[in-house]
Amino acid sequence: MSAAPEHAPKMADVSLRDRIAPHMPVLLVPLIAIAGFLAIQNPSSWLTLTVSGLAMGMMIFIMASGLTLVFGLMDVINFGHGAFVSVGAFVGISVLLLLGHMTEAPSLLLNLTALLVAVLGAMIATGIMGWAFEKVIVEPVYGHHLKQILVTMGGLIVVEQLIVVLWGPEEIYILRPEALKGAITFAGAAIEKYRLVAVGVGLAVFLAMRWVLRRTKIGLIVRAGVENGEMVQALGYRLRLVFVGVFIAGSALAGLGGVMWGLYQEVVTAHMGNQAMILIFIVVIIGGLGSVEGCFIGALLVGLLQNYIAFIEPKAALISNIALMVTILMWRPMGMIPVVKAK
Amino acid sequence: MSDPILKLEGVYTNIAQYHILQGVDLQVPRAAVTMLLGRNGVGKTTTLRTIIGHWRAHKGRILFDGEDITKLPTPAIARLGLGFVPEDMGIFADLTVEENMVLAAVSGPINSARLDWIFAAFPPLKTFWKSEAGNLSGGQKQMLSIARAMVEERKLYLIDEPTKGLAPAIISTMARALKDLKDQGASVLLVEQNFAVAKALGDSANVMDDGRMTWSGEMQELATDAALQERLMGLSLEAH
Amino acid sequence: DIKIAHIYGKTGPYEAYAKQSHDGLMLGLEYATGGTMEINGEKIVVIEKDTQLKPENGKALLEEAYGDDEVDLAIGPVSSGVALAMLPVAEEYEKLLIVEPAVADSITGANWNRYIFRTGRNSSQDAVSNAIALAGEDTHIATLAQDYAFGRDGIAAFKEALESVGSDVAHEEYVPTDTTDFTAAAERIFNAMKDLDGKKKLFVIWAGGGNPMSKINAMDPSRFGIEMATGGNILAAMKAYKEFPGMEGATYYYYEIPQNPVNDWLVKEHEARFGAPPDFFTAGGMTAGIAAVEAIKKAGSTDTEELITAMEGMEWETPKGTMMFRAEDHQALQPMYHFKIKVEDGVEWAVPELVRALSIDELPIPIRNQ
Amino acid sequence: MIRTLLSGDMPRSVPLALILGVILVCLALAPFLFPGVRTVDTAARICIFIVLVASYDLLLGYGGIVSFAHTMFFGIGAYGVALASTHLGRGFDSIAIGAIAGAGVAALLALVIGLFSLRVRAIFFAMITLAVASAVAVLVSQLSGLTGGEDGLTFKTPRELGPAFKFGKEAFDGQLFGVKLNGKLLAYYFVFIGALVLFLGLLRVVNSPFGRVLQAIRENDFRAEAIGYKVVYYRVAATCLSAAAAALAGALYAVWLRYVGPDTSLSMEIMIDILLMVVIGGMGTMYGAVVGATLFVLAQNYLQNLMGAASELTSALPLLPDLLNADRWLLWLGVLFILSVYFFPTGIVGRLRNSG
Amino acid sequence: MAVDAVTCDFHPGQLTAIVGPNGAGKTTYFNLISGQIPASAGRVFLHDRDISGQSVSARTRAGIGRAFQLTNLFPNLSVLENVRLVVQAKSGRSFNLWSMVSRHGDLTAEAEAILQRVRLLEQREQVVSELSHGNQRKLEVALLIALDPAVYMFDEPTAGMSVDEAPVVLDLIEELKDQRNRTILLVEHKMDVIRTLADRIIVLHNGALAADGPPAEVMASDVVQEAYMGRGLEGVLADV
Ligand SMILES: Nc1ncnc2c1ncn2[C@@H]1O[C@H](COP(=O)(O)OP(=O)(O)OP(=O)(O)O)[C@@H](O)[C@H]1O
Ligand SMILES: Nc1ncnc2c1ncn2[C@@H]1O[C@H](COP(=O)(O)OP(=O)(O)OP(=O)(O)O)[C@@H](O)[C@H]1O
Ligand SMILES: [Mg+2]
Ligand SMILES: [Mg+2]
Repeated sequence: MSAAPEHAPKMADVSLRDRIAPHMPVLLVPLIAIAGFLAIQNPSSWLTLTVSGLAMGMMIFIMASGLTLVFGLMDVINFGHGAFVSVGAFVGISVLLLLGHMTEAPSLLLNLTALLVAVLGAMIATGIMGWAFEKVIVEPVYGHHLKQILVTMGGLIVVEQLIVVLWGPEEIYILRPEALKGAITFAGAAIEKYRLVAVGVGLAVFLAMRWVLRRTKIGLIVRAGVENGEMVQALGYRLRLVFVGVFIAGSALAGLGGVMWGLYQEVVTAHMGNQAMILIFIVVIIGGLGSVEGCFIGALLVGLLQNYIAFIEPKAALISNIALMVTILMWRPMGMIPVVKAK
Repeated sequence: MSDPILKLEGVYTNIAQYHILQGVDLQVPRAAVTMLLGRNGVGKTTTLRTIIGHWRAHKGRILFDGEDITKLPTPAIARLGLGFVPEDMGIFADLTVEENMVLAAVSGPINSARLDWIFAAFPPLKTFWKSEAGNLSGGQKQMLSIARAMVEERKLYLIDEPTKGLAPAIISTMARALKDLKDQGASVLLVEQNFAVAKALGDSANVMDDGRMTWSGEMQELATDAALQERLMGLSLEAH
Repeated sequence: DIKIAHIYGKTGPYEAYAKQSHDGLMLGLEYATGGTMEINGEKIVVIEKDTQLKPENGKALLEEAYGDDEVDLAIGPVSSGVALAMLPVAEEYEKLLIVEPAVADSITGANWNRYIFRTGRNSSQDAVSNAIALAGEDTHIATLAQDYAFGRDGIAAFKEALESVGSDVAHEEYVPTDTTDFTAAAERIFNAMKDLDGKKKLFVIWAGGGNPMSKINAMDPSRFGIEMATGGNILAAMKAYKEFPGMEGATYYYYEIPQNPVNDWLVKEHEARFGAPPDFFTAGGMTAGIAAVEAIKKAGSTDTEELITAMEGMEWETPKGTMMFRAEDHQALQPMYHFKIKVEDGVEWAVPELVRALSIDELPIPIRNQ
Repeated sequence: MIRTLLSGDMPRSVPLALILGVILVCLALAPFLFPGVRTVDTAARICIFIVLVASYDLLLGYGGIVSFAHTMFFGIGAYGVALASTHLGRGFDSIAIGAIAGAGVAALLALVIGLFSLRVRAIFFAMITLAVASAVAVLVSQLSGLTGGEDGLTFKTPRELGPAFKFGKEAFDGQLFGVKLNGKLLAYYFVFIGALVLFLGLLRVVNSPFGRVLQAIRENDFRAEAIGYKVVYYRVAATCLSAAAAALAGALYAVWLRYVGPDTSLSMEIMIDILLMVVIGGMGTMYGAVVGATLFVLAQNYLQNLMGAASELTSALPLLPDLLNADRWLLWLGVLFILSVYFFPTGIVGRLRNSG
Repeated sequence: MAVDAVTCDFHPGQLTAIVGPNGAGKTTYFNLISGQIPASAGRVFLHDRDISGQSVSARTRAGIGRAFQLTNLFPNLSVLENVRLVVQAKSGRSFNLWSMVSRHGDLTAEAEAILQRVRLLEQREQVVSELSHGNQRKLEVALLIALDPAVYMFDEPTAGMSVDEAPVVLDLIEELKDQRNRTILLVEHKMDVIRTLADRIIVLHNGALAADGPPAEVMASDVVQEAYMGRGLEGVLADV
């Protein structure tokens, strides 16, 4: 007599399809790139579109990563996420304006240093704000999705208005640091330098998040805490603290995304974060709420597809994201790499 | 009896509007296995959960090693040296066995001697060390759950029905591991429905009914008195 | 008292424009009344109302202004959408609405009624002046605009104007209003233009954020000999023009360009009071304020019919020089300025240097309200 | 009689009954009690938003479905009337055709969205509706040939509903209690009666057997399935119904404004307003829609004035006047938003009923 | 895999008790029959009709009704409304959008009659979440009775009920049994209950059918003694 029935997967029965299935989301990116190549037929255009699409995906990923982190790990829908993006952009851009002498100098090193300072400033500001947001706005509504939606929307309005009070109603225009202007051209394709920076930052964020979530105990605690918070506490971990930390991290990531996005747009407004929210939601949904990998792949897909469609048929670009979302949800109703268990 | 490691004094616990515990008194002596018995739904699990802080006692006191832990948050209680094996095992299914164990070793890397001892007690854990805990069989999950509690030395183990759904052979392994723990000087508070196991392991016994402690004494006494068992726990089955 | 309602979107994305517009209006009233804020001994009272940029509010507020507050005339709003919703109210109440600074052609076009005057420029004036500034021998022009009425109308007017000066559009590109990534559009434009000979220009009409100019510029259009071109903008947005020294286009207003007493007064007073030079919408607001005062003075009353009679064909002095309400569609005809961008040290924004003023006579603005 | 009109769903609280009574009387006699263009306009908006919010309450409060596409349906109704009036000429028949067609299209669209996405997780549904609604808003602005794009459509309603139409000259000398008898007055009563009928209709629906099933599903869809209800069908039906009701509210709005545009009827801002009205009023009560919409529309219209006054009073203090600046009214609305979720978790109606 | 290849016929007029240790698969077995979990293999027949592919609600309408082990009601609706909803589900009037609920007095009357039977009539206006645990359990049973299915499935109906409340429910089950045309499945841990009510016992263990037969026979069998009641462990544990 055995104990509970043994779980013994029988490999022989697993078809090729089943074996590919877990990797399908990852494969989608090259598949779409190949499809794009066949449809576009102009190698230099394709190269430009592909690289810039990937870079755009990276920027979206940076903005979305915080949301997916917070939702995936803590089951909190933060409709105010966009406000953090805006605040990040404003703080970062203000810092950059202060460091004008560094950004206007044609030295890559100085420019990047200034950017780094701006990013740090923005992340610290949004991190602190995230902490306050969590304490004041989110804490009382853990576990109530509807209330979370309402309260964080209220928070969004308040923060946007406070930005206007602090920075004034005008849009703030900013130029990119000198060394990040312009493009690198090769093989007939022009790749904006700034996008290469975005790719670097995006990859770094992605790898860092993966590393933290997989290799450190924090990652374990958070992953375990989502599954069974009580047990994690019973092991002696202050889950609440870790969760606040996650919220702060998510907010700081939004701040980082805000700086990157603001510099990409070269103009910041109080509404800019909220305007990016739809795109962020789409990415987070198709990724499978809560999955960093899914979010990453989703962002790349959105970036690529948007560019290809806009090139091939500009009219259809409008609905390309929605169509992508619908298709992916029909294929996998929980998103590509679902993390949070069905509710 | 020396001073108990854990002491509950008139603990009342409500879950939502239900009054579950209604004045529980309990003493857990050091370096011994204390049984907590009773029919289904009398509040055994609730008692353990109240001790570890998952439910809050709204009246009464809980003393651990002389310290009042009634109002402490769960992590703080756990860090005082309590190992908890919940009724549902609390396995982190998405994590590997190794990750489950690493997480349980709160204060640092796993002590390898202790790990060897655990492997010796529960060989399957070694076999499945790198596989996802969710894929383990029920018995193996139960082993993992207890192994997690044992991975570091704790002063007191709270173990909720470790043998449910286990095959007899595994039950005896489990029982031996618990006995090892006791021999190492740890204290154990054990909830057990299986009276045979209770008889074999327990030093003292406490029987609950309706959220109250109805009987406390030596296990020996309860084990030999069928009428008492019948009265306290409705174990009419045994007499059948 | 003479009551004037200023109805505009004080809160919302155009908040900055709104403030300029109101400051300008008040300066205009002050200037035109010689600082007394009185016309023929009657005090001017300005009632402000915030549409929050919502057309339905604009409508209700205008009704309130005419019906409950019994204002003599109303001025506003910033957004064309709000303006279009407000137009029929003026007709219903048979009172004047001076549109400033909403630009849609249809305000003095298809949706016009005889109670509507506009002191602001319309899209055609922008388009025609830009066409004149850009067109030239052997010049190929591609356009990029947002895919909605404002963008399409603007390009249509631009195209019409180009044709009238004997040129045409090589490629039209429209992208969704909220586009942030212009790579695809730029590639399409580059592919369409790279094999053409002669001068190549890409003319951009864009409203709101997501400015495509520098994003496309970052893709190095000069590889294909393509130059960027666009119209003038508010000072804050002109910062981004620093990337385009030598770029040409046409603008509505830049405080250093017009040379006349009104503008001198405006620049001086504005710098004194607000510590910054006046901008697009300040000049616009002032124009509307002066127009209102001059019209009442000329009509000698605030009776609507008399005002209309007085204003049709009226000429008056503004920061941009003399303007005239065209009798047919009540559009203020006004000069525009062909500029060339110069980057000056110590100036936060790029400076549009005057190439040549395009006078009223040089700008054939079609009448579209027939 | 009253019981039947209210479908047996009595206010169950004296203060609530009083409040509702006052609102009803004020709205019914608005043109006479508060003569003035602005006030009547406010009253008409309150009527329309009551219906709109009530229809959303059917979805959210009774069905437990979070949707962000409600303004989309509202807009479809409004555009229905606008397009019909533009292309078929002014007239009551155009209004009827536009309203019915709008409601039909809205219901159909709701059916499609519902069948596709009510099977996925609730939160997905919320986000999907958000995306769809924003796409539709962009679509409307792009199809400017048909919809007038960003600028919207201005159109004419029947002459009888316009201010130029005067009546009762002989009998009352064109005036009644000092109020001019003109088409504007008729338009107001058109809206008022339309809203009243729609609201009572919605009240009936939530108190029908169907409404009870919806409540059951909201409470526990798992168990509802287990006692034999096909949950998806009911959810989809509720979505369609609520969409159609929202479209009719939109039609009333179009009639009142004689204008439609994306900002007026499709914007995300209105969606947030609706959410707030439902929450402030009290979800799942229908009467909450009445209280919430009334309070909110009043605040929206008059909060700015109040704040302007407050700002002047505090002008000596630092920062405060900035925060109280009338232009910052959105800030305080946001604060109100947050506070109301905390302090009125069951809404005003829930509060009144519990204390009563 | 929680339930493995269990084949059984259940007949009208017969009360079958299903026993087995915690986690044996009893609830899962119920879930398979009522459709909450689709079976990965195997079929479910009702009156010789294959209902395996049908949804939960379709199976309910076909005549399979169940009460849940964990109370599963409509917490913010009144007691009467809970039962009325079930009666309404059967009446086929649920897509009626236009008549007032109060016009369906027959449904209300029927619901009240059922509440009378489970002695909950006095609480009919109370909101369920304010009901005591025992009364909620009764309501759980009331819902099933209101459904009046061909197959009744009770999952530990008396769990959490006090000694004086339980008989109400047990009497009701007895009553149903006496109607002789209802098939009743009962999961229950209390052996005395099973002994008085059951016509037949099946024992599940680790998801497999361990025994099946008349009560006396099954309870005496070795497999039950060993697997369920823990007899025979003594030998194993002797050396501990
Ligand atoms: N989350 C909860 N909400 C409401 N009541 C609960 C909850 N958890 C447990 N109860 C009730 O509390 C009582 C005691 O439960 P507890 O789990 O402590 O019993 P137990 O003695 O451990 O029983 P078992 O032997 O079945 O594990 C039971 O009646 C149970 O129904
Ligand atoms: N959704 C699920 N996923 C994985 N395993 C499950 C799931 N549901 C149940 N199980 C497992 O299936 C086994 C049988 O569970 P089931 O609930 O049927 O037991 P039971 O006999 O009803 O026990 P109890 O007496 O405690 O009610 C258990 O080991 C349980 O952990
Ligand atoms: Mg227990
Ligand atoms: Mg069970």
